[in-house]
Amino acid sequence: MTRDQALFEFLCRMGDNTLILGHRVSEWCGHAPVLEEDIALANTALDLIGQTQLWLGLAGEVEGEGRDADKLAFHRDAWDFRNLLLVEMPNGDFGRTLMRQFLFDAWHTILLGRLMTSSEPRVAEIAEKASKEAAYHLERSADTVVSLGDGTEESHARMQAALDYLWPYVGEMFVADAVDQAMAEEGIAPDPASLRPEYDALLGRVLKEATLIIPDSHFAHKGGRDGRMHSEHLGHLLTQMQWLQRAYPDARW
Amino acid sequence: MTRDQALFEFLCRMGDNTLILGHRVSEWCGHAPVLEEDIALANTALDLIGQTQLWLGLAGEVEGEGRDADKLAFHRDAWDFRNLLLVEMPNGDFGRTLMRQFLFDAWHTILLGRLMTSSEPRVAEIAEKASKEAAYHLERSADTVVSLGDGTEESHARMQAALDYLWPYVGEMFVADAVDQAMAEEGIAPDPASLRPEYDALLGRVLKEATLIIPDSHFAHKGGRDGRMHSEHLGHLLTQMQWLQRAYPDARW
Amino acid sequence: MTEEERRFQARVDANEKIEPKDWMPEDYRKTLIRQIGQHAHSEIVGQLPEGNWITRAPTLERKAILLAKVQDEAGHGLYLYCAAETLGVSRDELTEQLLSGKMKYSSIFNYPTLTWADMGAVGWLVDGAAIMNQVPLQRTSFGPYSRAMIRICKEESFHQRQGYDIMMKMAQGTPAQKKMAQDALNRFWYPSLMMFGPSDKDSVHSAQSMAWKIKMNTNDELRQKFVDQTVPQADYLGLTVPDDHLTWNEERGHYDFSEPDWSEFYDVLKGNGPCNVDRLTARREAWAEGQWVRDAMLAHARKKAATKVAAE
Amino acid sequence: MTEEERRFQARVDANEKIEPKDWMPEDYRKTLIRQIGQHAHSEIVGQLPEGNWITRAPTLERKAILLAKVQDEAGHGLYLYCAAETLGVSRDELTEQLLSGKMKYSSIFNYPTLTWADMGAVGWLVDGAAIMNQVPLQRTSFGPYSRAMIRICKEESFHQRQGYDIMMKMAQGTPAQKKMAQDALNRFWYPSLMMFGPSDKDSVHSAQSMAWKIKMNTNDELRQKFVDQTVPQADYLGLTVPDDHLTWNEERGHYDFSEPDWSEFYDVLKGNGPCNVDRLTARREAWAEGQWVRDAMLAHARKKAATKVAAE
Repeated sequence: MTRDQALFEFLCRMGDNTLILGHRVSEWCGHAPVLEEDIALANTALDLIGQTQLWLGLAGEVEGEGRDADKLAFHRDAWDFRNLLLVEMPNGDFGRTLMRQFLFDAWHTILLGRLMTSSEPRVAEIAEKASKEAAYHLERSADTVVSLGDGTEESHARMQAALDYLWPYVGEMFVADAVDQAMAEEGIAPDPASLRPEYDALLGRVLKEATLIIPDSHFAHKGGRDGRMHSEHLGHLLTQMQWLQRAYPDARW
Repeated sequence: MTRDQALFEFLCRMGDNTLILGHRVSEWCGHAPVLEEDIALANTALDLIGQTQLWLGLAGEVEGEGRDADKLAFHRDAWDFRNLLLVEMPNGDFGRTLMRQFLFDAWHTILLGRLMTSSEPRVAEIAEKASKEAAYHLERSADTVVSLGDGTEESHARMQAALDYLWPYVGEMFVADAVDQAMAEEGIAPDPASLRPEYDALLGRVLKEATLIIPDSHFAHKGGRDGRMHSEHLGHLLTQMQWLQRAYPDARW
Repeated sequence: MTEEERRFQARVDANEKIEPKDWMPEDYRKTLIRQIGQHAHSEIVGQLPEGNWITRAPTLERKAILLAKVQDEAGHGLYLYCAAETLGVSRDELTEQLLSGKMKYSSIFNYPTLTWADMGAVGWLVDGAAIMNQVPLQRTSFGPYSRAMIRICKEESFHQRQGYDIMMKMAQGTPAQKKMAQDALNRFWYPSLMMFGPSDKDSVHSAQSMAWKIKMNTNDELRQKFVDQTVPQADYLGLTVPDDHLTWNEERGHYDFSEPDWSEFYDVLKGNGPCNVDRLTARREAWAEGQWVRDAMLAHARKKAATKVAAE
Repeated sequence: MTEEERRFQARVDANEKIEPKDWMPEDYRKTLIRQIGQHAHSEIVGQLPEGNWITRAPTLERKAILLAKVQDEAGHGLYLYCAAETLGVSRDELTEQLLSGKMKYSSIFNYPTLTWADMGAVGWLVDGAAIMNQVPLQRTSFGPYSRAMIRICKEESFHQRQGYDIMMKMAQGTPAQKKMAQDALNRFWYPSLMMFGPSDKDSVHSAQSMAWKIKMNTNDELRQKFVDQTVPQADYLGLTVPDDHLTWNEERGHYDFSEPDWSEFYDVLKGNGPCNVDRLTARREAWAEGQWVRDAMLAHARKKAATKVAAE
């Protein structure tokens, strides 16, 4: 694996996370519990899609085979996606959607913070822009998780169920493989494991305030960020997302 | 419009009805309320897909442009579909699925009975085969509608709601256009309106036994069988149904 | 007319803005609540036909633009509910009237969006017609409404341009795309004309509303203006307006055109549009499934307030 | 051993079939209920991974074949629940034990189906392994179980051929299809080997079950047989079994192969497979959402029976 091959993989991981999560969040459009949330969810999705354009755009550039961000987003099949399993999980209720968002935002902000000092200036530049948005997302999702966790009895139960359901998908964020090692050696991206202490501290703080209990298990589902084994949900998501591009490959939109 | 153009349209209407309804029913697979229903629903879907192969196969033959049943099923976009709006409506709960099935089966058996004496022998032949299956479907769906309509208070309310929801999609079955006139003149298919008395009598009988009340409205949604205006649901169904063919147009399966 | 009413009408005539705390006739208030409420509901329900294509947008750029647009619509809903609230009706009350079917939303949103070209047609025609309705309302007599319209109009014209841009790409695209574009125009043309409401001669409240400057132009005036503006745009796109009687009337200096099928309009109004049931069901379910969230947020806010008080 | 037990064992040894009304040891009954129940549950849950692709089947023919297959599986479930019922446990009781997590189903169904090639791999490998397990059970000592297995095996071998046929089409197809086929083999190979259970030396109940002819072969025997049968099939497809240590052992007359990762097996068994939660949730929701249907059918049947009695 050359540096650029590893970098391409890394960039796909970044871009596929924001692409797939952005898609999931956009599914809420027009169906949120309050108008303010409709706006906020659309805004989050919008930011994530914008970040996707940057990450996948750069991925295509690094690959150098003429694929642009759209080509990568709309013309790969499930196994070529490199997103965390977490972000492809179905929305469930609003609580689960926001819990997923919080679990992602917490990791995303920490990671983007580190990437701002990447040895690869193009990575640092995107991280700089994205980290502002991610910080805002985190503020919002953390607040909402606290409100709903420490709201009514029902909302507490729903949020605990959401956390229990999603928890096994958290571990994948911190497992390194050859790509990560290459990125770390080049100083392009941090070793994933090195983010965990900060992540755990942040989660501990917020979830405590939310009166929620972090499951006592370190089991982690894997297979998203290396594409080895996605969930069945991703394929269904792609049928929607890629429909037009697949049906009309020669069209320009 | 030549005879064959009209015949092609007519055959697409027949085949698209069974294709889309078969698809909808197949969505239940593994999720029915009892095992026997899982089996019955799979069986219904299977029959409908089998009929689709015959109708669309013949449609492709009549068209004479080299499209076979698969090409027609998997490579047309929504506006080229000619199914009744009724069959593309989402499944809803089991009650709505069975009500939709009953409303369709009742019409389908009557129509297929007439088509058995079609002046076009290839139509008569398919109708002969399909009518046996349709009669069995009708027996089952009518029985179930009666059981659930005259079951518990809850099931009665659900079935009445299903009927109220679906009723505006019944009228489309009986509205004739130029295609139907051409078919009637050629003795290939009956005038749609001519099926209504028998349909109303059959519905009256079964729904009375089911203790359900037929809505007092003749309003009819239209736009499915002429493709002028399908519902938003069809496009979503197609993203799933046509996914593989669209993504891998050169593959053989 | 009472003395108060006379003074009120004089202020309106003088183009002064009426503010929430000012005296106003009860009917003025009621009519405004109905009008602003319906407009707000239209923004909310209007998210759905476009939301229908967000998950299928063909490029990242188009997806982002559509998301931004739908977000704007929710924002417009918010401005308008706020404007209505200054008249003494809460957002929740208005929402319940929407969900119970007591209040209406624009009938146009009861038509389905069936291809990507519909995203173009909605922007070009539906937002186009909306702007035509809304631009004069920037000068409406009720201050909060007028100010909301000013903000809204700015964004809407942006949306309309984006819609036209989609249509342009489609109309200049592959044969399939052209077909989608023409089909979208065919389906949305008459429903767009209906957006201006029935002919003025059939419109009951028009005269009073115009005197109050709640309504600034007649329905027919606006419809004519819309046709005159839109037909050359369709020509430019190379698309055909689905009206055999459409001709330029040199004498009038306007296009002559066919009236929409008003029986269809009343059918849709009665609840028989292609999507009435789906749209209301979607909103009802969103509201019902969001109940626990709204309850929890309220409960949490109370807890926090209580803690704060206790700490003081 | 009591006299009854001795007589029972003698009948088993003589290959007589034990029938529901015959005396049998309590443990024989319990073990059978567990085994038949798990097998039935596996058929039911096994509908889900294949059902996942029914709506995306690439041709009408493939869709029909897959529907027929999944229908057969539901039918197998029915035979097996009936066989279990003869031992005095109802289908509803068994279902509740499945849904509460007390009873298991085959771990293989906790793996996802991710491409169309997985429909081939499931038929070829999963049904292949199932048949390897089931063929000897046609000679099992309990009559109703044995008869159910005879019916099931006939259909399963048909399924396996269909699965292999899908793999063949994929392996001989476009580069993307070949990739899907190889990827499916990579993902399903070791989970298929796990289907035979842990090595006999780690298997607790084996000896007694074999004496009772509830189990006819050891896990390792069957696994070896499966590998020996499957490797040449993979070769014929031009696919590579994902095992670097796979070699033909001339001396043993068998393939040497790598053991699956048994810690993964126990993880999946504990509920940590990729799809455990989804599978059980799907079944639980189907059951819960079907409650009103089952209630109504029962209520209607009672009404009808009452009417009949009244008429007599």
